[in-house]
Amino acid sequence: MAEVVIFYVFSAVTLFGALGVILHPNPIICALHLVATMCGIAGLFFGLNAPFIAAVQLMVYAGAVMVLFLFVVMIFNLKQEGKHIFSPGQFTNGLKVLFGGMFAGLLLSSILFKINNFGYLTPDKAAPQFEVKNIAKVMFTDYVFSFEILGLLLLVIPIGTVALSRVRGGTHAK
Amino acid sequence: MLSNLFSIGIGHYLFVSGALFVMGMLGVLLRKNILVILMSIELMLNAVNVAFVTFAYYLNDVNGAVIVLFVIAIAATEAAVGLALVVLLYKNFKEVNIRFFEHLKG
Amino acid sequence: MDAIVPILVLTLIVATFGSLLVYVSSILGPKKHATHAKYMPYECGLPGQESSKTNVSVRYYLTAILFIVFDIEILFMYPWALTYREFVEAGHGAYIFWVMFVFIALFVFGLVWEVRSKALEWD
Amino acid sequence: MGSDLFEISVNIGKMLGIFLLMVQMVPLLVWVERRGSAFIQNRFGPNRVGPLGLTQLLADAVKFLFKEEFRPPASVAFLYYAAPVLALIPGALAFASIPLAPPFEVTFNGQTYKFLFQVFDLGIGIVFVLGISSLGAYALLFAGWGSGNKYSLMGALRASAQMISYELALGLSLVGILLIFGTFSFSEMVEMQRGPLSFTFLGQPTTISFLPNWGIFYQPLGFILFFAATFAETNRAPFDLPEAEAELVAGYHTEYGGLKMLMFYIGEYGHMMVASALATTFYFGGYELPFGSESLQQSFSPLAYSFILFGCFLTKVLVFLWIFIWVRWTLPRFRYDQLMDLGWKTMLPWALFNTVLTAVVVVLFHSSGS
Repeated sequence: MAEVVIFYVFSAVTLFGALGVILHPNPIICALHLVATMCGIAGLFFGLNAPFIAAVQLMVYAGAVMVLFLFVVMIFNLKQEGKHIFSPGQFTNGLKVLFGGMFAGLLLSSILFKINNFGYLTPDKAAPQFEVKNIAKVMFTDYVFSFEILGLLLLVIPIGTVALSRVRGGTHAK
Repeated sequence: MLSNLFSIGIGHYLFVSGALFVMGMLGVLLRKNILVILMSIELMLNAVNVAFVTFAYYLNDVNGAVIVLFVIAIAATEAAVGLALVVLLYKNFKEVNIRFFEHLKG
Repeated sequence: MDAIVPILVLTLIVATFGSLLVYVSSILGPKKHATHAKYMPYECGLPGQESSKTNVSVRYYLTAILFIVFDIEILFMYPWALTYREFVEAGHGAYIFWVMFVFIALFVFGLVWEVRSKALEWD
Repeated sequence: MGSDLFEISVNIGKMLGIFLLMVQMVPLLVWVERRGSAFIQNRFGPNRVGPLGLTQLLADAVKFLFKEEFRPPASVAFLYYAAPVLALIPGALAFASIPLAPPFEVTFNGQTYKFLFQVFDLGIGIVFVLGISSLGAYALLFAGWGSGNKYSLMGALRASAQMISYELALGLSLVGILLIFGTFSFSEMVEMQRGPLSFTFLGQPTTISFLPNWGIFYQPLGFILFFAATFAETNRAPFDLPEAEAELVAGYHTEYGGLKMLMFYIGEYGHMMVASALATTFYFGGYELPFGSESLQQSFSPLAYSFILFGCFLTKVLVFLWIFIWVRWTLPRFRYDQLMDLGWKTMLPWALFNTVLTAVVVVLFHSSGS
């Protein structure tokens, strides 16, 4: 019973937040909806027996990325966009929505196909696959080079962003 | 049919993941504010994460969980770089409308 | 996984408690006729100079970007720290130490670069 | 939640009790803060209403309750009202995940139930608390942006930039404690800190019987960094820049009054309690008594013993809360650039150094096999 409640509550939060992101005219409110989506996804991860990943999701997305988004939106001091939140062009927009609908149909049919073929899948809830120790063992043995390359990426990113922002020597370049 | 609603399986989570992905895609395609487009990209990446964790859980495979950690890390840095670029664009052009940047075409 | 139900219930209780406080205080408090001056954003008694939608220093967002990057590095240290002793006791201490030492060396290099590039100076 | 009505009702009662413990601590702490500051500054403090001024709190609560309701028209209604509610949630959730005493067993209707002395145990304690408390920035941003006042916005931006900067030092200082204990779970950590100080030194089991087995003896530097970072996380002096009244009026709660203001205070004191409870759990043995727990355990029933240990935990937490108050009234406030420099250029490198040092020491102490 618990997992039914978890799934419906958090997927409702997730999808509602996602709708808000793509439909609300004010970017700040969009960002707040995205925060709700991130929290909902963290809840879904809880429901999938992965509390560590859920906490990482909360820390990285809800705690860091969305704060950055909010900072940037506040820096921009954007006004409401009014009615025209979508790109102009009715024909192209219709085409885009049609394409999105077709893609959704493809996804839905493939998921249904998957269920019909693998519907018997039952997770082993006692299996230790999401114990953080197991994740860590795999990460630091099988994925060790990916891990080090990630370290390199995390070195390059701040250098790149600082170089982009051109703040060498003070906020308002002296 | 009703019993399907109350016994959560792999399909339910995959459905949420797919819906999230499609919404993110529509956001990228339709919205004209660059910031919202970046947010929609985050939506798509998160949808993929949900799918990864779902498969890892239902197939009892730890690799899915490890991949998700990498995806989260890379998506977050992608957002950071994207926002740095957007701030730079805004500082130079005072504009966040994606249509405005069509003249950047080569 | 079952632990999330208490989380949800507690969140609900706290939210209800908070909204109740806000609501009760809005009922019990006196309602006075508000003047124009009272409706102005509070600026130490002076007339308002500019709206709150004033521009914000770019420092804040740079700090947030650097925070994201370093936060991720720290998050990846957590599983490492968790299994460190198991690796050490299994005799792979040097391996697991070097794995993280390279990562931390990159971390330190980034931090030193940030400090030297004066990206972290607030003036 | 539980399998039958008794278990569910006890669990909900426990939940309410722990939440009310956090909320009820606030008036007490406000009283201690006012009397303590008066003591430090050689004043009297509130001493008119009731014995030692204790009922001043009740009078204050009534006053807060009957304040005029006011919302500035420039504000965004939803954000303005949601912010104080949101300020309560992270503190309450984080405090609920910390074990306050060992689990106890109750027999009811011939059935034996086992209850945790905490609301929920996720098994990933530290990471959950860090994740939840990183949501604390939203209350500030909601309040700052929703108030429609530039001082509020500046205060909120400052506060959240400060919080995220010190979250790095906080998170990194905890890596050392994870290296020592090798677990995320609070209760396992507390179990490990039971008994006298004992460790393996170069393959030799060593015991120092006159010291308890507390984390502070393994991680002195980590403790200093952690505790300093929690001051910044809770926006307390000397890091209360967001409320620097000389520059920003009252920071992000400039436009708030009455009970809504009080709720921000509850949030702040809740964060202080979480920080104190975390420091206790990581570095000072949690609910474990330093000495003589065996003889006490034999002479009391398990339930009474649980409550004795709960008192022990509460005592340790109160000591830390007093340190919070003491520091606030002793140290002057930092300047904002000094604050950022301290976080990024001093505490972060030291926390990294602490991590590497701990890793080396753990290899030295445990590499008995090779």
